[in-house]
Amino acid sequence: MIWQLDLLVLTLVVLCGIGAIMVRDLLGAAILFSAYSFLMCLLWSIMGAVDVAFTEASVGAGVSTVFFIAAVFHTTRRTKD
Amino acid sequence: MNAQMPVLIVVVPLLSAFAIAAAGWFNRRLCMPTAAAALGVATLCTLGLLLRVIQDGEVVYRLGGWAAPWGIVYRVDFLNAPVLVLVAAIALVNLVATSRIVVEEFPGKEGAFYALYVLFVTGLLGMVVTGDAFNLYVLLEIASITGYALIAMGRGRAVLASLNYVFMGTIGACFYLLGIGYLYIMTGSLNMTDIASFLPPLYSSKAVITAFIIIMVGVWLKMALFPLHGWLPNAYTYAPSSVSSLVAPLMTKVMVYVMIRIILTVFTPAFTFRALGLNQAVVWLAVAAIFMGSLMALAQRNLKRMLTYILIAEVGYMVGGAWLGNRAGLTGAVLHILNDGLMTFCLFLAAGNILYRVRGLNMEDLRGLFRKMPFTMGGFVIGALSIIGVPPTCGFFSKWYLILGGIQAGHYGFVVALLFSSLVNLILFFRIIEVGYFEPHSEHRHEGQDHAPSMEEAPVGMVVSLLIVASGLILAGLYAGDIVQRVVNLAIPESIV
Amino acid sequence: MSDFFSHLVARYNYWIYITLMMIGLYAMIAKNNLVKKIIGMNIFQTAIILFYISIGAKKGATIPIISHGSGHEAHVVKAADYINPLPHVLMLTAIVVAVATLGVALALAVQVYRQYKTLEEDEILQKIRES
Amino acid sequence: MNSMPVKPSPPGKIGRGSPKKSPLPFLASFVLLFLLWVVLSGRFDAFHIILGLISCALVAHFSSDLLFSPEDFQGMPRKAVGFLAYLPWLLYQIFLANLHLLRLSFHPRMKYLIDPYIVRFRTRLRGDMARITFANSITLTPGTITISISLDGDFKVHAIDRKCGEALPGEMEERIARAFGQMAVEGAALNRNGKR
Amino acid sequence: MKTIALIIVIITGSFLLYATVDFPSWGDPQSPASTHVSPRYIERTLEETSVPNVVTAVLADYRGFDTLFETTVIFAAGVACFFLLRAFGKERPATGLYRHLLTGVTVRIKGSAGLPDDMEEFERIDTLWTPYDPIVKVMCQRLIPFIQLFALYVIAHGHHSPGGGFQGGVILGASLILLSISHNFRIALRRMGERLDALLCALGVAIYAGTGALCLLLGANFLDYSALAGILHVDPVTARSHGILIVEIGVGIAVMATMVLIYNNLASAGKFDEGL
Amino acid sequence: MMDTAISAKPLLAVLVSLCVVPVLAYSRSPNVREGWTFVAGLLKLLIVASMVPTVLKGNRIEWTIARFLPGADLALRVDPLGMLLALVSSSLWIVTSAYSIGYMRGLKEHSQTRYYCFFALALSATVGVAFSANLLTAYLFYEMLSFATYPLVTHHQDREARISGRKYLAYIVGASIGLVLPAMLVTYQLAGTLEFRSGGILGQVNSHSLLMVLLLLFVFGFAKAAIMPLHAWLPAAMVAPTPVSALLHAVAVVKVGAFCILRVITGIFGRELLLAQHLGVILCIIASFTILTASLIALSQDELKRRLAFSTISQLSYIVLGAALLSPKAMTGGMVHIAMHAFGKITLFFCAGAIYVATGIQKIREMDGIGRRMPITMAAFFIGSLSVIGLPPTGGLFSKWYMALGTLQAHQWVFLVVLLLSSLLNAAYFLPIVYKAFFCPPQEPTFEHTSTEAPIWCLIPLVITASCSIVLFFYPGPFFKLAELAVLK
Amino acid sequence: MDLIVGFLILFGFLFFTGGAVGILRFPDFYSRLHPAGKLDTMGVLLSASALALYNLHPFSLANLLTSFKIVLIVIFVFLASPTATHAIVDAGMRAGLSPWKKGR
Amino acid sequence: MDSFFLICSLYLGLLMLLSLYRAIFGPTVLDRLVGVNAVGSKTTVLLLLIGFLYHRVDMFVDISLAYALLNFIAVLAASRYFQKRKGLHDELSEE
Repeated sequence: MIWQLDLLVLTLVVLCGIGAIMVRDLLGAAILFSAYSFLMCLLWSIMGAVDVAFTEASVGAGVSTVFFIAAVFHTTRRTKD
Repeated sequence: MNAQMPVLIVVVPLLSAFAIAAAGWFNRRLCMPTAAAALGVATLCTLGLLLRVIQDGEVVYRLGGWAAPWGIVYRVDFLNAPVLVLVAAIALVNLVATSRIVVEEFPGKEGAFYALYVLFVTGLLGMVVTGDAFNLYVLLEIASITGYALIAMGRGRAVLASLNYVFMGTIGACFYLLGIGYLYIMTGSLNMTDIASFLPPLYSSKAVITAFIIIMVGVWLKMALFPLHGWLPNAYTYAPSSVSSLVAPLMTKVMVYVMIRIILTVFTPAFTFRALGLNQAVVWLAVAAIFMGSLMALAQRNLKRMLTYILIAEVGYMVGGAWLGNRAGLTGAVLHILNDGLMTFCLFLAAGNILYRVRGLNMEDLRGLFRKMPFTMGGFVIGALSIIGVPPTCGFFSKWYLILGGIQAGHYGFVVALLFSSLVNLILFFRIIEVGYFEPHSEHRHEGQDHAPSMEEAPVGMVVSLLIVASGLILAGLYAGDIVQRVVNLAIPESIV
Repeated sequence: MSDFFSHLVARYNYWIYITLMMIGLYAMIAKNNLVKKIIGMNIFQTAIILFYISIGAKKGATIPIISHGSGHEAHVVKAADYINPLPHVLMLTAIVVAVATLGVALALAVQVYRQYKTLEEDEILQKIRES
Repeated sequence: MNSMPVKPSPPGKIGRGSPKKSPLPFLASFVLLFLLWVVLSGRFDAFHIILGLISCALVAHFSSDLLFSPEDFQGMPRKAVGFLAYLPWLLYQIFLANLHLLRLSFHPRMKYLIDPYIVRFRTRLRGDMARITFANSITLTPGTITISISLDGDFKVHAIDRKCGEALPGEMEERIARAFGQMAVEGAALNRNGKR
Repeated sequence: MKTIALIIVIITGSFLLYATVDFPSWGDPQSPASTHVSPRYIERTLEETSVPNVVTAVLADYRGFDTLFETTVIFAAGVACFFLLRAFGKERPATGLYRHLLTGVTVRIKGSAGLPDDMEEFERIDTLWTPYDPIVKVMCQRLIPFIQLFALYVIAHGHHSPGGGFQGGVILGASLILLSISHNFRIALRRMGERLDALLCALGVAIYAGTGALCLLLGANFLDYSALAGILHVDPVTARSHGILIVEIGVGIAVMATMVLIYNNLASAGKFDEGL
Repeated sequence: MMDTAISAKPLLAVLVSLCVVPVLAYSRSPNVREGWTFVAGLLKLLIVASMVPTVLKGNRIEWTIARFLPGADLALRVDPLGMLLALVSSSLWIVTSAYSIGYMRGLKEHSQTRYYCFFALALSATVGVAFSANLLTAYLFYEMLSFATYPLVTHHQDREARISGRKYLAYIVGASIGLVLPAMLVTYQLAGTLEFRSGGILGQVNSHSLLMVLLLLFVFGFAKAAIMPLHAWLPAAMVAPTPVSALLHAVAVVKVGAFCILRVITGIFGRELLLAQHLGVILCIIASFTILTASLIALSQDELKRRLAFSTISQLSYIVLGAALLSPKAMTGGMVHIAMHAFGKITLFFCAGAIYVATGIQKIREMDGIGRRMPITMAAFFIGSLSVIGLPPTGGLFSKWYMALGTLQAHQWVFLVVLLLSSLLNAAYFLPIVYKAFFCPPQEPTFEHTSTEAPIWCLIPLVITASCSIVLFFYPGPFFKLAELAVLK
Repeated sequence: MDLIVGFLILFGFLFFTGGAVGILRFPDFYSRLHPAGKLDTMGVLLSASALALYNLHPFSLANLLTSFKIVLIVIFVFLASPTATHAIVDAGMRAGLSPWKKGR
Repeated sequence: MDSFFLICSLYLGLLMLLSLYRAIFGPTVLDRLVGVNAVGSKTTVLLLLIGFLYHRVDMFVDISLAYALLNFIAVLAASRYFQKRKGLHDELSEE
């Protein structure tokens, strides 16, 4: 645990999370969500949970964003909020 | 193999699910028999386990050979053994009953359907049998995810309803998980009995209280207790009939079981009923649920939708009964898990049969059904009587204990609510019976002719299953005394009077 | 100052997990768009994972992979030296569950769009009411 | 105009499994992958080595056609040496480019310095590998990013300012051609600076 | 809705905040979580399973049952996506686009009479026209084997370093998804067909569950890998370690196949014709 | 003196008509179907009758079917009071079946199979109530009876039947769930058992108000007894075919209601408790009110079946009144009234049905001179009215006589007046019909030569029941013996 | 040794900073890609190789292999980054985003 | 050296904040993509740094490697979206 870094990344995570749900564009939200998962991965490395971080890295970077984009591709990017 | 029974309950369906998923790509006709065989074995195991529990008391099974706080254990006792039997048996009967519908509803996807079906049952069985709080969460998610998929395959709004269910279900499951986390942070353990042994000095801890409330809220969300019930009616109404007759009777019941398990085993009655002091509030919530469910059911014009609201009211019964905090109430709640599972199963099965022939479940579709499908309606009437609470059907007895519990606890609101809902159920079902009985079907009636010319029953398998379940309702009623004395009573800790 | 920091540090993680969780919850309840809700759902789930991982953290400990040379380097493993692995295990499961739920939810969202040609909940309800 | 376009390795072919099973791609990729495995694994007991052999064999079996197409082996060693010789120069160029960009991004009046525009030109390089190396080098070097390559070798490049854009294709193409054994063809390179 | 949500959120949030007061502080080595169950894992994993990565050991052995169901969850999600989205019936799009690989000419063929997919010189491209883009294609093509090898490395070395079946499986799956994105959907599908994919899905989890059941048949409890000692001819502790590896391989296969299955269904919206 | 024999006979008595239901449902020809009905009826009567000697000896027969709750099993017990009802209902079932054949075939009714099935079911339930050993069992069969008679009440399946069916269920099942069930639960909570014991089971309860509430809940809850505010279902249920009305209003349903109240008074509360708490009087007042009001309403009814219905309402309250007086004589009278009224009233209904079958007449004002066309029917009607009024030479005399004696025994003079007054009223609404039938010239002469008596299957039963009423005047012995035994216990 | 490492890292961070500032300051998407694609890559190259160097310090086979892995990271970044940059810019082109032009 | 690494990582974190600005407020989706890509590349290095802070870099390097390998899949997928669905804004206004 490295608390200084922890605080910083936590702040980033919150910003990113708020961003992901506030963006008025689903693709943008999906992309921001991938950034969110990067940061989460960092956070877990900081707290020493390497396996979790690894999982988050592979899932967040590898598949979940792609799933989002695939879904948005077949639906729409439009969102009112 | 006798010693391995607890795990076989889960493992046999699990392995068969993979076999089914694979078989779906080669020979689809193999899927259903495989599933039936697996569930049959599971049912036998549950029965054997029930007998073993009755004989020898609690059965503990260590998975991977690791002892309790470190590994995961299965713990079968008087509380969950009957629920196991219920789940396995209902799943088996429903599988056999609806095999005709499935082929027509999901052409080409039987493999996937049966795999999901069996996994759903596996999840439920696992939830019931497990003695580990976190393991329960994983199994809950299995049941949920398969449930979402199964429900979404219905017509109309099913997909939207299912998505809504995904959100609500996830919130519920996450709340549960969060609560377990709170317990973990305070006790450092995940095993239910182990947690319970650490809790007594922590009863006044804010974190433990919060954990309890969060878990409860999560479980309530999953079982659709009154203010959190929004997802249920649509999801169950639009689900395919082969699914709704599986999910509707089982999911809520198993969640009620989980609630009781958490109250009794993890937190112990001493905390729940004495240290916390939320009894009254929760029972009033249940009362509200009963009133709301009953009144909303009155407003429905669709049979299945009406049943879903009845389901919400029934959840109120069980939650209220469990939270009365006395022996009679808990007995009623546990007994009602079993009975209500059977009852709602019977009704949803009947609704499925009707839907199969009539292609609609609105009031106007039900005209003349007694002539058209006398056996189905016979089964339906027995189910209805049971829901209303007419002896000797089993619904009466659990209601009996619930009301008794209400009287003993001096909670007359609950008593009134139960009676009220019985009366409303009476109206509800007789409205339907009237429609089926009085209003002529499209064909004109032949005066004086005894045997209806237009009898058009559902396929034999479906009718026979329905009748088996209906007779099961009566049998369960006749043996209610035995069930209570030899099983349910022993499931409730002796500290509760 | 250091006292303040230690207090802040002692709770900060938990506060942030609550914040994130509430962001997710808010998105799931208040947002109109289904995919937004799904994103909210994921944030909600990760918040819980964050909570668990925070439980596992341990001062002065290293990651829970035992650096245990076989021969002369062998030493007795002390629990205090390693971070609590159990929450990590649990959360691996939770992440997997989150991914699975995400997959199913997105599949459902695609189906919803196919059916109603929109992802906005109010518009969908409008369409249902009209039909 | 190149009247005879070089046949690119048909991308459609991958995945079908080449009918004529040449062992060369498999062996080459196996060796390459096993080298990587050794670096990754760092364990040299029999168990892990066997695991590694199995893994490499698996990957080589399933994906060797992705890694090497049979054409790649024509003059392979020469190409490799050429490529390695090209790398230091590239790194130097990249370094320069980065310094340039660094200056730009910290420059207080950056907006006056930059002047983005799109360059179009046709390369004379043949073969996918060469073209891609070229394209990536362009992307990595000063103020230019490859936008697209057409089948005929038409490059579209986004340049951050005139200076960067005008340097193209220039020396870099020369060096890559040399590295890939493609001698410069007189007058083949037609620089057509694109309109804005 | 927004106000209601806000109220709910504030209530829940403050309720949860209220509970944090009683928590042991962050990273406290004396907290119950660090002193009750977990120390045993840390201290005895090595002698009981000979796996240095405690997380892997706990994941696949002590709490192997959780992981079995975690894998099943993934499997279920894959089957669910298939069940929900897959639309059988090969209706081709009204117009098929084909690119002549030698000249880059795009041919548009209307009606169902398309060119056969395996024409040597023509490549079918998606109806939403995709540009000719060799950079991405070739780079990804060259990268994919390395990604796959890395994935296998992660699966195989879950005992000693972070990683394991799930991570490796996801990376493997991602490599195939990458193929699908960078080339096109049909190529990826030809490499790993739908049926194979679904079978692998089931096979992977079945390996896991089957290993457990094998232990059961050998007379031990479910998932008690030490029972495998007799078959593998090693001592029980090593048998546990090997059991964990087998299980991780199963997880890897299942996760890879499921990720591909979910992606295929999502990206082609169940038509299995054109993807992202 | 009192032995308890364990025997499955009571169960058989219940089951015999239950088991015949599937047979009935699958009989292809009407003759076979009705043949089976008779077989079942006879069997049932035989089984019931075979137990009479045991019961008359003061012994009881018990059989426990299932264990429901501690202290409240699904158990059957044959005791004198139950025997009384069982005997009446099973003997009258045969008669009613015979009548049904004539009536249903005469009117070419539809769905006769269903009709016979549910008839058999209803009888099972009636005998079940009669033989039930505890309140829970009684409740069970009571509900079963309610649901079994629903298809009978709504047999015509038209709008009117639907409305009456609703009313029927709303009153009966509504009251039983809304009132009896909680009362039963409270009783169970207080006593820990629900068994009918001769001294009652609530002896240890002291709270007067609680007991009163319980009693009222029970009395009104068993709405089949048609105590006044909850009587409306009965006239409404007149839409049913006449044999059903006969069964409803004379034998099975209403008697079961009254019987349950009797059981509650004797078996749950016990005479002593009610006496000690002065609860009988309240009940008496309620019953008297019903008796008088219903009689007065009956006077104003023009439709014959409705008049009979209100008459039933008032007669039922006799039974309740008899029991509520709490004196042995009055109780005996009340119990015997179950039988006496049954025979009398069923005759009346049979007659009404016969008239309807033969002439289609339902209104009293159209009945002028009908006695000349249907002399046998109207003679039977006369006998039936006598029995109901309580005049010799019919059995009705005895029950009223005993009740009157009972009022004296209980020193409740007021209720003697009520009894007398109501008998007068009875006479006032029955005798004019007889008078008009025989002595007034018919209004429409065209009918004079066209119509004759009803079909033979209708005629025989009503002759039988009418003669039974007379026989009971001369040999009331067995019923009195049973009632006295019941009171003595 | 540490000095070299520190210097390299600082230098790498300089590029990172440039990248971050560039992303913020450049006027349009295309021009932002230049710092994002190049400066970051360079930053990774420098700092990662510095770390690889630092890791060699107690020299052992295991550490050497770890350093190799870090170098591998750099190689992969070098392969992937331009590809990604190219893909993004192509996407921008196809999406019809018109580039920023001076003086407008 | 540890504190040096710590300061470095904090500094990288701050740089991520800057990139995140673009990701959150970027006017177009592609700007967000650029921002996120930048965050990703910094994450790779940061992971290594954390490894050094834990003195267990051999464990963290795998994560970092996985990142380097997988990071661009999402970017590719997003860019594929635009290559197929032409138009950055039209869809937003079409309905």
